[in-house]
Amino acid sequence: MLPEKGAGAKPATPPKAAAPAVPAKPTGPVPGAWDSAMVARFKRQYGSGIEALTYLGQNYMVVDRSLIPNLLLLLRDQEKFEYCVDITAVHYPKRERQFDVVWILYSFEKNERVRVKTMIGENESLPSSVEIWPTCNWLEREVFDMFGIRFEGHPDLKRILLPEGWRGHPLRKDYGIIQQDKEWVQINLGIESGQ
Amino acid sequence: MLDYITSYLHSNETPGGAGNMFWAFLYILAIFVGLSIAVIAMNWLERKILAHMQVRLGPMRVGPHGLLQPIADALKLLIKEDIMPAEADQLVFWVAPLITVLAAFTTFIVVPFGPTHAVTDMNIGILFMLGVSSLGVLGIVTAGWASNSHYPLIGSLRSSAQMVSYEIAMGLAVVSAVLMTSLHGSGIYGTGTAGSGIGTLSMIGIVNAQQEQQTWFAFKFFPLGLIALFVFAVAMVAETNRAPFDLPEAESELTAGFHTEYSGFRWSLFFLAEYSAMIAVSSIAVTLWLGGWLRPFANLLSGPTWDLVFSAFPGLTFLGLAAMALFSAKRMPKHRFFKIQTLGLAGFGAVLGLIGLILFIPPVRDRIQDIYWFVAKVAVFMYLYIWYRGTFPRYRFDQLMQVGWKVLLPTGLAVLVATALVGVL
Amino acid sequence: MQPVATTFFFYFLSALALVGGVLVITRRNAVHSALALIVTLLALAGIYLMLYAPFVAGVQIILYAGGIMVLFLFVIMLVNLERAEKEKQFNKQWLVAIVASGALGLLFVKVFTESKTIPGLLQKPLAELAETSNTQQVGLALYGNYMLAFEIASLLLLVAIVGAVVMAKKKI
Amino acid sequence: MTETVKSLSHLELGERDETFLGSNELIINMGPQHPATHGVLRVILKLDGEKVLGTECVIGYLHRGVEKIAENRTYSMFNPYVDRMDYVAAVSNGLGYCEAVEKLLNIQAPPRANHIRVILTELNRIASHQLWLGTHALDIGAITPLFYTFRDREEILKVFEKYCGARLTTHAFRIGGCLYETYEGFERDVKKFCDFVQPKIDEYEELLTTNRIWVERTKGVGVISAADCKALGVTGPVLRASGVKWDIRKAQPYANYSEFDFEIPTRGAGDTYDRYMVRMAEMRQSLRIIRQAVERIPEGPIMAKVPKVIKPPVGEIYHSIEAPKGELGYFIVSDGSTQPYRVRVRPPSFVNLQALDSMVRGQLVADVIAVIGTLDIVLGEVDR
Repeated sequence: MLPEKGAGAKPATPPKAAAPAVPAKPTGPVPGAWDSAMVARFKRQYGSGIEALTYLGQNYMVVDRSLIPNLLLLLRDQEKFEYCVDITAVHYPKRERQFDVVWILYSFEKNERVRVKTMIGENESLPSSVEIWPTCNWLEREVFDMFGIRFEGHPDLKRILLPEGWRGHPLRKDYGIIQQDKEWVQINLGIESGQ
Repeated sequence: MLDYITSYLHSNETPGGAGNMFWAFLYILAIFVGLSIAVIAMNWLERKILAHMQVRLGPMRVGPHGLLQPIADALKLLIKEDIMPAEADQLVFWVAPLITVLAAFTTFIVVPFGPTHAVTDMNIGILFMLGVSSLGVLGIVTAGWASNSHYPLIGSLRSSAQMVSYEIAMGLAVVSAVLMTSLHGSGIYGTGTAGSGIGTLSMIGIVNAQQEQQTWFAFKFFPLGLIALFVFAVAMVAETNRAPFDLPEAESELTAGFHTEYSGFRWSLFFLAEYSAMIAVSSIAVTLWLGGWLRPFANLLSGPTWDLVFSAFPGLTFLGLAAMALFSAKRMPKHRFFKIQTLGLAGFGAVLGLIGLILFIPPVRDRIQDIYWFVAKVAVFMYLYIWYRGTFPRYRFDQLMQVGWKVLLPTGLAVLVATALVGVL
Repeated sequence: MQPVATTFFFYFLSALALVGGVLVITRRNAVHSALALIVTLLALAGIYLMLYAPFVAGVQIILYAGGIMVLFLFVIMLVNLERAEKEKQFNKQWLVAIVASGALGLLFVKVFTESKTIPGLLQKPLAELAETSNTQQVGLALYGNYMLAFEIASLLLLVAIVGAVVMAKKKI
Repeated sequence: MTETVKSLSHLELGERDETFLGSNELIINMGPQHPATHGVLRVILKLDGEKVLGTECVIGYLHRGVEKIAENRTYSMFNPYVDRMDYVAAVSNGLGYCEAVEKLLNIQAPPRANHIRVILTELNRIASHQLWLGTHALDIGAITPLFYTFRDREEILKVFEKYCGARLTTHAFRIGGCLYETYEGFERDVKKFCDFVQPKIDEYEELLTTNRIWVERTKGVGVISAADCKALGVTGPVLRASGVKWDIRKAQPYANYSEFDFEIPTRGAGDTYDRYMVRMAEMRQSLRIIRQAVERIPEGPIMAKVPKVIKPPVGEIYHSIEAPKGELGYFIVSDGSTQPYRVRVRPPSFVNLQALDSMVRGQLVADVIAVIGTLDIVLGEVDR
């Protein structure tokens, strides 16, 4: 039986990049500010809600939740990020707004990849970006399936990998690794438990 | 009674023609035995040739080089339980395989293995063959319906639609061949020989016409004969649901074949019917276009010496087979387990060698000539069937019907009209 | 080809045809009656052979048994059968049936008896149509003096085919 | 069956044929054990007669929760799990993961290791394409290519077995380079393989490219335009067959791909035939890369200086490579401990499968099987 790992060793660095308090090891690379023409344009347009950073050469923007639908639209139309590589989420149980939802976008013309991150709370929901990139249909369904984040306006938001009647969202940190929806297993598979 | 039997011996008509029931029955028996041997051989050959085309060995375990595999298959099919689905229609389920097998076997009544070696010489020979082979469709339709389940029904509808539409193309190709029996054409295309002038539908008549006109119909009126043969060759593959046209039993399709519900002996009847239909349809092609039992280059290389050379062919083939068998017997691994198999193979080789030698004795040699050449040509078509299966992917159903209706039918019609024109000019 | 045991074959074939005919109308299951119809048609083909008309026998097998009956079975299968089976099979009108069959029987008897007296009714005695060139004779007759009838018939069939295509075609 | 009907409700269906005979729609369930669905994929087809009105893919039968496991394993312990996702191209999965962690640790694999990695990944690409061709041709009815491709694929698996002991899930790479030094005779085997398989690829082409029935079954089937590909996030040979000249090995080179010269084959029509041609050309390009890599394989260490206990600094990175099926990406968030905080795998088959519905609508049932084959999906990767 695997030792149950503590609930998240240490909260990840809050966006304001406080120095990671790792005693012995010299501080690793720190996400620095990222400014480019595009970032400047967005800052002028949206003011405070955007914070552009770069880490190990990869640029990403931490964006306020309210900007989501139109910022992405802007990114696709003006900045030519017409390929939405991936949508995923990360769960930080300790923070007050627990989920990081990450869009990874890529532009063929500029051969450039950017990540847009936003933070939402437990039962907050996000506008779906299926209209912007049709590929988000399944990607958002998987994020909903694994984290329970609802996307309004999604044509058919239901579980994609787990069976439909399953209760619980596995990729949340509070969902133990050997935990299982025992009731579903008993009803549908007719066996006592999956273990 | 005895003279009734011997009276036929020196008459030069087919037993049916001479009204001699005893010999007719004997011929039917010979055809039954010959056909089942051919089906068994085809089963082994198909698996081996297809395997070697696909860089693998094929059956090797049952008997030397898998020679006993077909017998093992037949035995398995006989022993296997013969299930009839619960709500299937008993009578129709039982009758369907019979219809297909009956249709496949009755076509052999008119197949001419030699000038007198046919069960009977109907004067509507080719018409009879086409008619009976179209009866085979009924067996398939009723089989699909009787299994009373969704997919075999669709499968049987599809395969019967396919067979019905390719029958027409086949009929047109056959008509153009029959046309050639009477038309000799003057001018550039004239074959220059006086023919009987009256066409004939009888199979033996057609081959005689080819003999008189000293040309195989495939090469008569140069491109036309070949095109007609090509149309027939494609249509016959579709008629027997084989190779590129074997859509109904395609396992990657949704619908299964019409014989999914069948098992055991009934399924082997369908299997038997499929192979005999293949042989029947190839024998039509051989009779009509490739000069039935006539030996190749009958006029080009005529003369006693050439006759002697060609007459040695049957013996030589059997001796060649014997050599192959003995050679592979020698190469069998020396291990104790393989002892019986090597002996078996060597024995088989010896038997083949013996047959080869017998075929060199003059009286036997002359009588066997016709049958040998006919069977050799049918064997070529059988090899083609297997070759198709190895190379071609499968047609989609609508493409399959399109080829039938939009490609073969017009070409068949065009060839028919062209033959008529060229023949009359 | 000298005829072989014709009397036996004649009675066997006609009995087969009769039994098949009866089965066609009495069977409750449509496919069974279709099969019975095929048996009758084949029996008829046999009888044609006995009348030294091999070409007609061959055509009978190809067209009727091989072609039309297959399409019959197609239609029977595609149309769902449950409804047909539930309906009443016989409408019990014995009187009309007897009258009709009686009239038909009379007609046959009349024709048969008259034929001996009026020469033209059955033009040629049967055996005369030479057995070997039967197909040629039929061909010549068809394209000879019955040319017009032949063309009209083919026109009619063409119309039928076009009608079928129009009905089944999804989008014209 | 009722719950599937409900789930199909959202499907806006293709226009129905108002036929005279009014044929009814049919909901057919293909899979999850159907022989032509390459694993446990269940496709619900809504048919009007033979025409496909709409499809819905039900996946998740092979879901093993790889991303959840990653959060409870250390970085190097998770390495073998990665091979189990796309078990046909296990080596590329391993390469993607190792390079992602190396990026986090900000270390660089030594040149010899990179050369070995490139050789093995390209060999794996050829093996994956061969397996695809064999099964794809079998679905369309051509039996023979399957035996040819599997016979040639066997040679590659032998090289893998000699190098790292496993044929399929190889676990050949470690974070920081390769663990095993190449066995003596490695270069000779790879060269011998290249010369052996070069004419074999032409043999496949001989069998299929000009085969009329193959052309008829694949040309114009499952067409997808470049714009749809980009919108649906489709990548790899499917994208290149629709005319977009984009390959991560050229766009954002990793593991010294920039040192080798090779082209990116593309075609315009975006149908099954073009995807077949693109993959055949890709096999030849891979051979070119392997030959160059084997020539120039340098001497030197095969493992970078990696601390015994891998504890990458806090931060997150996204690294993607060109797997045989498309862009395979790893988004790793590290919280400074020995175990990754979050590993997100962006699987190409999962996203490409989403395009199935738009490619198949309006086609016939037989084409659904051909299109599933041409998408070259592996269910281990779709379900993770």
